[in-house]
Amino acid sequence: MAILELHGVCKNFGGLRAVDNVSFAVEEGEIFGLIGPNGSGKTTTFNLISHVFPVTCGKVMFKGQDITGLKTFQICALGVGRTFQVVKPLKRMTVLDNVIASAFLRHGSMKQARAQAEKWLDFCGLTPYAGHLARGLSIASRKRLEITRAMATEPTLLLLDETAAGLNPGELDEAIALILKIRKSGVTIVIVEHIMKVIMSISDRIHCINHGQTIAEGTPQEVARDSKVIEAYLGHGGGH
Amino acid sequence: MEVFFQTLVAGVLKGGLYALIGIGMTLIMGVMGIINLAHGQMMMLAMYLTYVCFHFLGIDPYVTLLVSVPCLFLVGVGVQKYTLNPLLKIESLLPENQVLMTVGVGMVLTEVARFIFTSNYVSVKTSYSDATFFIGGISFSVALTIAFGFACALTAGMFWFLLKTDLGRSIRAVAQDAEAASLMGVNADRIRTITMGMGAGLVAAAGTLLLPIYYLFPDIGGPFTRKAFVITILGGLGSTVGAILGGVTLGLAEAFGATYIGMDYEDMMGLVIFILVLLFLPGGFKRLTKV
Amino acid sequence: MKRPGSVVWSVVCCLLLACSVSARAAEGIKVGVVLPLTGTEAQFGEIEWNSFQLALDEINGAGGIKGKPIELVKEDDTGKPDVGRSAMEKLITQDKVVVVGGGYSSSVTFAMAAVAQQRQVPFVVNTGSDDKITEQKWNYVFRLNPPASEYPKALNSFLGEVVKPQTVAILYEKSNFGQSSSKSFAAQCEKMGLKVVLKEGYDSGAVDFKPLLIKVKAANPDLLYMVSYLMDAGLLMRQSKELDINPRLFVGGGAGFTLPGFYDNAGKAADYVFSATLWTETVPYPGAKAYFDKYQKKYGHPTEYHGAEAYACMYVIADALKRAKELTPAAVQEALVHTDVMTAFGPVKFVSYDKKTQQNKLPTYLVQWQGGKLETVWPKEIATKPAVYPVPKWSERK
Amino acid sequence: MREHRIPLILLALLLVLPLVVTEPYFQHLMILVLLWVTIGTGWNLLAGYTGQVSFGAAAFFGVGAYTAGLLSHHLGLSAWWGMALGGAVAVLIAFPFGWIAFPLRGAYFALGSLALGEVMRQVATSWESLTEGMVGILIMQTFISKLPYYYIALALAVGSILLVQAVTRSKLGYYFVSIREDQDAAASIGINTTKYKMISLCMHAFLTGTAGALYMNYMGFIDPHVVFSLHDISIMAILVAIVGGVGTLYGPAVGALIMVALQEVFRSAGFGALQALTDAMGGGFMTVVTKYVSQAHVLAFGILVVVVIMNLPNGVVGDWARIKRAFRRG
Repeated sequence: MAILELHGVCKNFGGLRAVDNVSFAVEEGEIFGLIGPNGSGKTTTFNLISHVFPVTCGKVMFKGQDITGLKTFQICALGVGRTFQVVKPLKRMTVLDNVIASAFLRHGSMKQARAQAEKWLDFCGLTPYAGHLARGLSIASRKRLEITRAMATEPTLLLLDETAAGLNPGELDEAIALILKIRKSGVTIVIVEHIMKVIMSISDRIHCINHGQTIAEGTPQEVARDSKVIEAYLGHGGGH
Repeated sequence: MEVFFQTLVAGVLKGGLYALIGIGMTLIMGVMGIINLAHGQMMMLAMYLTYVCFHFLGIDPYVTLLVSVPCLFLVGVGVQKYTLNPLLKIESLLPENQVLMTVGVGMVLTEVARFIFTSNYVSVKTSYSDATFFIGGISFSVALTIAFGFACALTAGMFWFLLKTDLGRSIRAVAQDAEAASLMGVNADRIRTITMGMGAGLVAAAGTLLLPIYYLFPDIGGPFTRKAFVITILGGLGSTVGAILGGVTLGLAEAFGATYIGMDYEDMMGLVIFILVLLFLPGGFKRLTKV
Repeated sequence: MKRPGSVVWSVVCCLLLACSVSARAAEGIKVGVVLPLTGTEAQFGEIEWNSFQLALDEINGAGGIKGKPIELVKEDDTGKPDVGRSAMEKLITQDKVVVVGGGYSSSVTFAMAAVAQQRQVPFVVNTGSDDKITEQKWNYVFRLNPPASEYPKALNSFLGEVVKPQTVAILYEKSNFGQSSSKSFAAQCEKMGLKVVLKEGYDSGAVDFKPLLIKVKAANPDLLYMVSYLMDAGLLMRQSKELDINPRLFVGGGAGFTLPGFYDNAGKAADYVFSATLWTETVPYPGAKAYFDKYQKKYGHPTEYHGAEAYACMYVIADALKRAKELTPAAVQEALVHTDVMTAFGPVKFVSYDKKTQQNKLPTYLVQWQGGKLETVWPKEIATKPAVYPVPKWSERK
Repeated sequence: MREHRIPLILLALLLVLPLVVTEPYFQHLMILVLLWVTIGTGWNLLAGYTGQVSFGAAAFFGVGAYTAGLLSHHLGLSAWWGMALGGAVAVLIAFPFGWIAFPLRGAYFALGSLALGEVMRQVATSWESLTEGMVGILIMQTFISKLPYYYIALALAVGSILLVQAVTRSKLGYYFVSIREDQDAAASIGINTTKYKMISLCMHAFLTGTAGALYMNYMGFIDPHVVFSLHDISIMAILVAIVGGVGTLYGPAVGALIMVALQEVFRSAGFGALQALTDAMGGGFMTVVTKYVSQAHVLAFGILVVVVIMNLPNGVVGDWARIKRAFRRG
């Protein structure tokens, strides 16, 4: 059964149609890649799923339940975790406190929440930074903190928004390892990524959009061969 | 019917003056993202300047515009440069530190005025202070009509300035996204300083135009700060055309409220409208005009 | 960063100086005065403080009390009740004053009176006019000025005997004084069988009174009664003229209408306006005119009834100190109870009537602006000029 | 226990203080300080911890004060009932307000709260049949001695600090701070931001309203301009927290002490000293100086505000390390 389904979702900003009739279904347990050139509407699609803003038309289903009208926090409570492309750490809190705040969603008492948070820090390899203020972290650690925080809400579906952007090759490998580890723990992942190497290597299936519209879907190999995808990424032959 | 038209005229004329007070505030709000709680106090300062020019030098208030507007421009520049801009560089928990700073500045301005001029009421009586003319039995105050004219002219000027000049474009750029504007080579600090100066200059004009029909004492700033703030919200933060609409709306609401509900509720009308706007039109008239 | 250090030092220096004052000036008789010297009411506080000093100089110049000079300890209540309370507590416990005078706004005065009563130090109120202040059975609180409800007494008799109007419109500013005195005036109108056709409050500082005045014009009352401060008063009259509103008489309910600034501001529109007042320099009390002239000479601007109240307050206190068996608050209270003295503000005697205790009972006056001068026109016995009535219509004035 | 040692010692000191300092003048000032500790702490919870800066403390303060006053004025109940109900009524006002203002982002909450205070003031002024308008409400104080007021104020102040401490160490506190730091991030980890902002606002309103009720009981007189004052209540509440340290537990307490003390020093000692100088030098020039300086204490206060915001953006407690450094160097 599909864990997440988008049915003809669209979004208008003023007169501009940022997402136009996008539909896809994510199967439980897979890593589902969402790609497209800059400004093609990937992040907007994410924001529509977690209801950062409302959809103009269409609907979003999670585990067979219509979540289109729900608020962000309700969607999170149902089990959809997410990270932000522009990381949003709770700057003046420690790394541990960031994760504790998030663990409170499933664990009411301070003691449990703390224990959970420590567990997730360990899981994501952030334990050495537990006492640091979030604003003092390096970019790689901040990205990792985003993931840790999302994981602490114990999601069944995780939306990762450009987790690998801005990382050096070493950090990139660590990030890939972490994503695979998360999948292994039983969490379904939808990932938006710019770096082809990452997305091609870890995705089970890929959905490609351009100008807010679906242009291809399939396995990484299929998508990589798709002429429309190639055209979208390379442009019309660079004629200027 | 005469009552209705007299109220309408009174409301619109007063609204013009309010608009002039509001434009400065909305400009500051748009660029800095803060409410300037020293706005009325700056107006008070301009009024004292006008008073001094009239009382000691015999200069007509309309001529004093040439003095009070530049002077207050400098005051605004000074306030921004030496108190608000430095705050932007200090990291603190709450961005509202700047608003509080304007409160402090307002206090200082009021007390300095009290220091120099004492708390006594003063007024400027000119030949046109009491003058009225009648159109179809409706009385128009000459001074308010002139003020209304100035308000329209200054607003039109502002509008042209923001749309057509380089400086105006820079101001709009900073208002939209200060960070992006700085990346494009706009000196955001300088723009902020100029904007604060312009805001102060505009409210100075309002004060100078108001003085012939009003009076003055050091605490006069507070109520006008509040009015400016209501106008700004009504018009939509940062919208000059909105400020005009907001000012006239406030003037009309006060006048009609006073006539048909009771003068008791004159001040409350503005606040009621404020809440209605908050409820049904968050973003103010800017949402309707898109300017 | 040496700044914090220097701030601390200057504060310490100030404190030391303040202490040295209290130590040094032990010979004088200490009397506290609490007035609003900053804030919106400061201009009246200033007039009152000047008048206190004027009286003080005269009293000390004449040898003081029992050979000792009186020393005034000034406190600023800033127009806020909690600050007034702090000031009162300080005067009583730090400065150890034997009696306190002053009290401008009703709210501050009330808060201070409660402290005076609790600490058993007599407090001679000279301006705070809320009726309730002397309705608490507080034996340490005395009031020199009439309560707000009695301000229009003279007006009532004038209306009853001379004008006999049918309808009244009342405009008042929404302040303690405005709301309470308009309410009691409306009640008195009812008693006299007058119809109140319009009664409306406004927030002081309005830019434009036309909406309100249009309604007055439509109601066409015989009498327009206004309780306003200085600048609102001027604007109301100017706009009445503009709108050609012609009641049979305009009456101000004290406050702004008797001040010289009113005429400056309203100009010719001020002519023929009546006003209730507590005092003018023409009242037939010894020293009234002399006080007015002395004040004018010393401070360069004219005084008004608030000043006279303060001036008289100083004399009442001096009188009580003279008669007190010893210089303790209790003895001064005892002496104040038996006060029977003539002042520039009128005879002072603290009596009980209705619900009030230790309240001075004074006649009030009706004055009228005539050709730029404020003339006393009622009661007839002390009138300086006969009342001009009915008031000429705007169109008939030159 | 170590972290509790200093607060406990301080508390013990505060408990015996009025028995040692028997001057009612100082007791009065201490009561004011404690009142401001409560108000400042309440504001700090909403603004310092939850990031929702309010210019409307006066609305809740006044509503609390009027609740106490009106119960006594109209129903003849003891105004002490106001202590129990004032906070609750303030919450009733806070609720619809939060419901309107919180869904809006940006400056609207701050602006709306400013308007709320003004609306409440206007209502209290115009609704004469209920509130007596500007004539104000007057009740008799229950106690002549200041001690009962002192201990009630102390209990309230300590209670408010304990409340904030408890909150900051619980889920609530984590949620509040998360909202302050980033509302989108907070929502993304499952926090119902509107609900928790509302809870924070209600706590703020409750503490402020209760303080207002105590003010009514203690001062015995209120009118709309006193208790709904933008400058004297709403802004003072902010200054207390800012000077002491926003987002710190003890900041508002330190701020309250500093602000009340400074205000009184500026107001009284400053010109007490100058008056003496005038007397010593025999008038003339000094009379003029005294006249001006007596008007300048509010000016000095204003300048102080400006200086503090410039130099101690995180307040005395927040910037304590910086202050210590500065003194060592100086």
